[in-house]
Amino acid sequence: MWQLELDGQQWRWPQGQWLGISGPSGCGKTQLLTHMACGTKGLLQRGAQTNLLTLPSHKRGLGWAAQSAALWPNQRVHTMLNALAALHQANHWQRDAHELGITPLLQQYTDTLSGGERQRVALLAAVICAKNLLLLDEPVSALDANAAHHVLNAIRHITAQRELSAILVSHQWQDLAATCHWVYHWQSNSFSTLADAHRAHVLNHPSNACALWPLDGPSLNGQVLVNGQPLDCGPLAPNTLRVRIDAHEVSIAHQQPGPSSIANTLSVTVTGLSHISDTSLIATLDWHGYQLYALITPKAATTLGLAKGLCVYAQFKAHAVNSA
Amino acid sequence: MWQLELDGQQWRWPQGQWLGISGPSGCGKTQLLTHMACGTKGLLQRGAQTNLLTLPSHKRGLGWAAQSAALWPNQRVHTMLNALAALHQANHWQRDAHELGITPLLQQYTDTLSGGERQRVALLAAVICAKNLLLLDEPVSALDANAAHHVLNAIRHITAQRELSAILVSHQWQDLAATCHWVYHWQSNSFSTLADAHRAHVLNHPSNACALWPLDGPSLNGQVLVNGQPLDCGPLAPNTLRVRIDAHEVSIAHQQPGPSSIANTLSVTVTGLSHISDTSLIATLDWHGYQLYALITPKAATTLGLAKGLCVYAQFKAHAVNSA
Amino acid sequence: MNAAIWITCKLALVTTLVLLVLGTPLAWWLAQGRSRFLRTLVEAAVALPLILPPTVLGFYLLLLLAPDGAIGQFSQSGLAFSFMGLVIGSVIYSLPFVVQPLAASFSQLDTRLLQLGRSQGLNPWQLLRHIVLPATCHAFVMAAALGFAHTVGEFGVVLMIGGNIPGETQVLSILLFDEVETLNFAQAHRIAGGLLAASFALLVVLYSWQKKRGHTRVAT
Amino acid sequence: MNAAIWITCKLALVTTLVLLVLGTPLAWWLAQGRSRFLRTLVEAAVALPLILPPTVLGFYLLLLLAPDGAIGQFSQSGLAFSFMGLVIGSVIYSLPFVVQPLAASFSQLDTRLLQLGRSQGLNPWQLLRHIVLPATCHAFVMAAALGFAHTVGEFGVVLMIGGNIPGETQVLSILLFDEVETLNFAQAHRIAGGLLAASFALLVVLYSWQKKRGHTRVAT
Amino acid sequence: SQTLRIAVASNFKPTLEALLPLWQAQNDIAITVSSGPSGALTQQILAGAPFGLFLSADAGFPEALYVKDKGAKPVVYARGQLIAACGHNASAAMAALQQANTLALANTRTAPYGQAAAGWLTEHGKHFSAKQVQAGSVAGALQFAVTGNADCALVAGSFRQLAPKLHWYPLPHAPVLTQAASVINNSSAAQTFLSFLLSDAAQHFIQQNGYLAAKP
Ligand SMILES: Nc1ncnc2c1ncn2[C@@H]1O[C@H](COP(=O)(O)OP(=O)(O)OP(=O)(O)O)[C@@H](O)[C@H]1O
Ligand SMILES: Nc1ncnc2c1ncn2[C@@H]1O[C@H](COP(=O)(O)OP(=O)(O)OP(=O)(O)O)[C@@H](O)[C@H]1O
Ligand code: MOO
Ligand SMILES: [Mg+2]
Ligand SMILES: [Mg+2]
Repeated sequence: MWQLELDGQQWRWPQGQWLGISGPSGCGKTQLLTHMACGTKGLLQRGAQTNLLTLPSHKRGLGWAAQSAALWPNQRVHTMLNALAALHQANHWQRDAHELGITPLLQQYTDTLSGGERQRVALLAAVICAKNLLLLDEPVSALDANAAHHVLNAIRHITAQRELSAILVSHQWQDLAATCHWVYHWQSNSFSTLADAHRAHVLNHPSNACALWPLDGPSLNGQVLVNGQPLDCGPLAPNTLRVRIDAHEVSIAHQQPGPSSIANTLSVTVTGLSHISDTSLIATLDWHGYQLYALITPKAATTLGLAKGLCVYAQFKAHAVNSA
Repeated sequence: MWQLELDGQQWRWPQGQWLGISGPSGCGKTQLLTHMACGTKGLLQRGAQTNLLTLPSHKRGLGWAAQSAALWPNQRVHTMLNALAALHQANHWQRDAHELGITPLLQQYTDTLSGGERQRVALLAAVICAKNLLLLDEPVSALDANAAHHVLNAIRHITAQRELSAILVSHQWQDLAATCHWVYHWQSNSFSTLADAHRAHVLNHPSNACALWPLDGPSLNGQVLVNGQPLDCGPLAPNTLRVRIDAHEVSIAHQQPGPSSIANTLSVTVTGLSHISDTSLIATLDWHGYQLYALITPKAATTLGLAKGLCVYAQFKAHAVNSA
Repeated sequence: MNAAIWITCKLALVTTLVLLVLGTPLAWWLAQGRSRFLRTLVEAAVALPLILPPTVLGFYLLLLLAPDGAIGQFSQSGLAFSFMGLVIGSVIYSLPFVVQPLAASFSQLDTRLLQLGRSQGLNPWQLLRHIVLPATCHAFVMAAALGFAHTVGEFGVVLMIGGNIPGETQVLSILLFDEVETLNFAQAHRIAGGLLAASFALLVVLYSWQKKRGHTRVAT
Repeated sequence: MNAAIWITCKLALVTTLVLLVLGTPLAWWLAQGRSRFLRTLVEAAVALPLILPPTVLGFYLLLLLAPDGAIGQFSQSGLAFSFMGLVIGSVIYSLPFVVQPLAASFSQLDTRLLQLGRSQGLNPWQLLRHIVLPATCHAFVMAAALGFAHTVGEFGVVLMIGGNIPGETQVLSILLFDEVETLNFAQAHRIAGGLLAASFALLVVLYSWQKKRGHTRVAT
Repeated sequence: SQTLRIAVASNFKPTLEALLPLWQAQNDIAITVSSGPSGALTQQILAGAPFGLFLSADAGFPEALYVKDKGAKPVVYARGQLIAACGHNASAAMAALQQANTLALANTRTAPYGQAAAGWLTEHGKHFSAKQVQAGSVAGALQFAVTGNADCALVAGSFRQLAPKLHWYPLPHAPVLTQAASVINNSSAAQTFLSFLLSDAAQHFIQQNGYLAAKP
């Protein structure tokens, strides 16, 4: 169990799991991570071990990928990575370097890297150094969505093998959704599981609203098991932790619909109708305890006579089921 | 008409329009912009005016927001912005500063800003300096999607008033889709209109596939005019240039479907079926000359007996119609 | 002694001003100029007064400043043993102390930052004012202090080209040397102690003042 | 003259080595230490030899190195007029030339970079080796060159505490002074010219070598 | 009012300064005094230093100026003696010098007193084991002894009053230095001052300060 107490905040999350931090630009996320890496006040501790913040900075066993993606100056990438690996007895970093697409850059000087290259090298350095905890400050902001997804998944895979926890700061909700188990939401000052944070997130960001469902197992033949039930799905990334079903992909009907390209039809109960704007409404649907959201127009809600407790059919296509 | 000739490339795009550049991390985008700002070889010219690259760097009238978001060192934000504004007779920068959310930061030293704050200040500095052309190198990578969208729209609005062209480098396709008229796609080495680039993009990134339709006018009462026809839509951002309809939101049926929350039903013709993977297929649909995409499973395609030339109904919800 | 203090301060001030005016463009060229070969040569030439004993400089200056020397010929009776001569000697002698910190600091400037500034429409003068100076003000203070200090501390060159003339070229360092040699230890202690105290005070003020504003994001 | 060359080089080398060893930790403390007040005082003290005329230093050194002086008492017959005495004098005299460039460069290091390095598990020694040295190697070369050069160019202090003993404490600058004063211009030209040429050559080599690898992203 | 700049050999500086009140009582020409080893002063005059009168510690340097047409014909104004000053007590000069570890001289090339000392040592001091150190001028040599850095110094007899704490020993076969003055640039003030220096009153004062009479 990890425990963090700082500025009157108190967070606890299980060892091996990731904590995500989201908040608007300038709210203090970077300063928080900097404090964990270098500050001395507060408490950051795993189980009953010593409070890391009482140790000198270089003995905390942290892997910090700072937002500036700073690298060791005036030397080649491999010089830096080798030195760090020797220091931390990390023998297999080349494998990870390959995974992150850094191998072709090893001979370059650190100050000649492009923005995205720097970030990936800084990330690998952090992974090499992390003995206790990874601190990732916007680690993929210079990468495109697919590369970012790939890199984060690779890191999650590596940390899973080493049972390492991480704190991830990101301004992309999908980065958090793809990797984290716990989320601190700065604006509402709330610390919660990803699922709970997500529920709040949905209503605040209706245009990004989606259901996040954990998988029972890996996908097979275009199907996944969720909540014990098979769902048709699109292609999923390897190591997918959960699937995402966007609210605007979900439609609602009274009757089991006729044949169409819509593959998944679930029988659900309306548990809430949240007014978003003159043209939008989010219907919260319950499917055996799992939340599903549908973003619809008030007109449609009226036409269908939607009301709390009504049993309806929710439809979404196989391709609406994506890796989070 | 703008004209750029460099390294054997030759691009031309009309004055006042934006050119987007997309390419993988490390392909040379930053170096290209750096060359335009400081290099001397090649041609960069508007109409029949002098080749900007023959002028000394400080006389080119460029507004360059570099990827590092470098700011003037060791001084306050307002000192820097005031000096630049005085130099370029930009009297109304405070309004733009307010628009970009910089006003509360003006008293801070430039090196105390957070990542996102730096980027916005650097962006404003570029806007102040731009007389001929804006060069934007990943200008919103440290901002969350909503803030990025807001900032880019604000910049586009400002440039539109001043009939300014811009070159935008971004790793987010949606940034380009929201602002650009022309796109250079580095991997395929192709220069084309956004619509053409988009068509290629769709088939390369099926998970991000969507239709991009320009609007005939602003939205009204949850409806927009596209291609002369009214469509039901979700809430759109102010100054929306075009709408986006994601492929995985579009479903296909043989018959005009019964009442559901799906607001838009268009009669379309299948013009192509692209195999993507074992579980995915993109159907390209023609709607009076406009492309619409539907991401479906091969199973659904078989069930529906989809084939080129078939007339079917495409359905998507009002909320599938989003600002690009 | 008062005359010596006055001459010393005047000499150091004039020299420092001359050096800042001449040294800034020179340092800029050394740090950012194009021709690498020429730059190396000039860089070495600028550093020469550092490595050369003051006596070598004094020797050549004597030859140059003499009434028939390359520089002295432009004056009535030579420039050696005049205040003007001392200024010339001091400027040469203290040149590296002003130019080197400036050049070092200029060359540490981020190229990208300068490129950005130029693209923002700043001409070289504006670039200096808005970007270079703020980024290197530390170095300017340092250069001025070094130039001033080293001129106050000058001895060998003045001994050779100054001629130890009270009220004219007798600076404090020479006066002190005289007093020590003539066993005037009380006066020597007064001068040395005064210089020590004044220098120390000056330096403490200078360093307290130039301490950076603490706006780093260091967590505590 | 050969003896003088040898002594000059030996003195400069020994002094530079001593200064690098003592100066690096001192400069680090000055640049990054905690107590701001104490730092300012020490900083001023380190800069003192710069501003103080060599004669002031020489005067106090004479008193200190005498057989009954604070330092001289630890030796048999005082340290003045010995090579050891010259080393002590030179170390003090050239101290700021080594410590100041190092401290300036250390304090320009990005705090965030140091924080990062520490969090990566580097102890102070590893931090120096992997981050500080690569980032400041320029300053180390500069500090060593300045320390060496300034010791070669030392005159006033040596004049006062050296005793002009051929083969022991007669360095080149003193020898040259003698030659000029005795109007032995031919020999003076030989020494001065030799020093000039050797210094220039040394500096050209040094500066060519330390020119940064051109790996900036400057477009051409 | 007029200023006369006098370049004076270090050995004569204390005496000259003591004489100035006497001069000031009779004249309103202001005097500034620059001192140093005679050789250094000669070189400075040759290089154009604006001195009006040069008071050397020997006859050779003024003669050199005269030969180079930089100064008037030298005139002897005093004769100085070399003397030993030691920090320790001894029976006589030779014994004192014998015991010394360090022996300070003026510069043996630029200062006539240094030259004289070196000459005397080669003749009479071969058996001394002391380490010889040179100061710039003869005053510097004394300073080394006064600060205790040197045990003995060979200096000018005129310095005796300056360092009463030292033990002073006249040397056997002590060399005598014929000290000549030279007027530079035909300065009339210098001529006046030189006349004053050769006046009986001044000569008497000079002899009281440890010099021999100008004319033997
Ligand atoms: N030394 C300082 N003086 C004043 N304000 C500072 C200082 N350092 C940081 N700040 C301010 O503290 C706030 C928090 O900064 P921080 O870098 O932690 O933000 P962030 O949450 O990481 O933002 P972003 O997502 O933009 O990186 C910012 O508004 C910044 O301007
Ligand atoms: N001086 C240099 N020496 C060697 N390689 C360099 C140098 N400067 C840049 N590069 C390389 O050139 C390539 C292009 O760099 P550039 O910064 O233009 O990439 P980019 O397209 O902007 O990437 P990103 O999206 O990650 O910012 C990179 O692979 C970089 O490592
Ligand atoms: O010329 Mo002197 O008086 O021997 O130093
Ligand atoms: Mg941040
Ligand atoms: Mg880039």
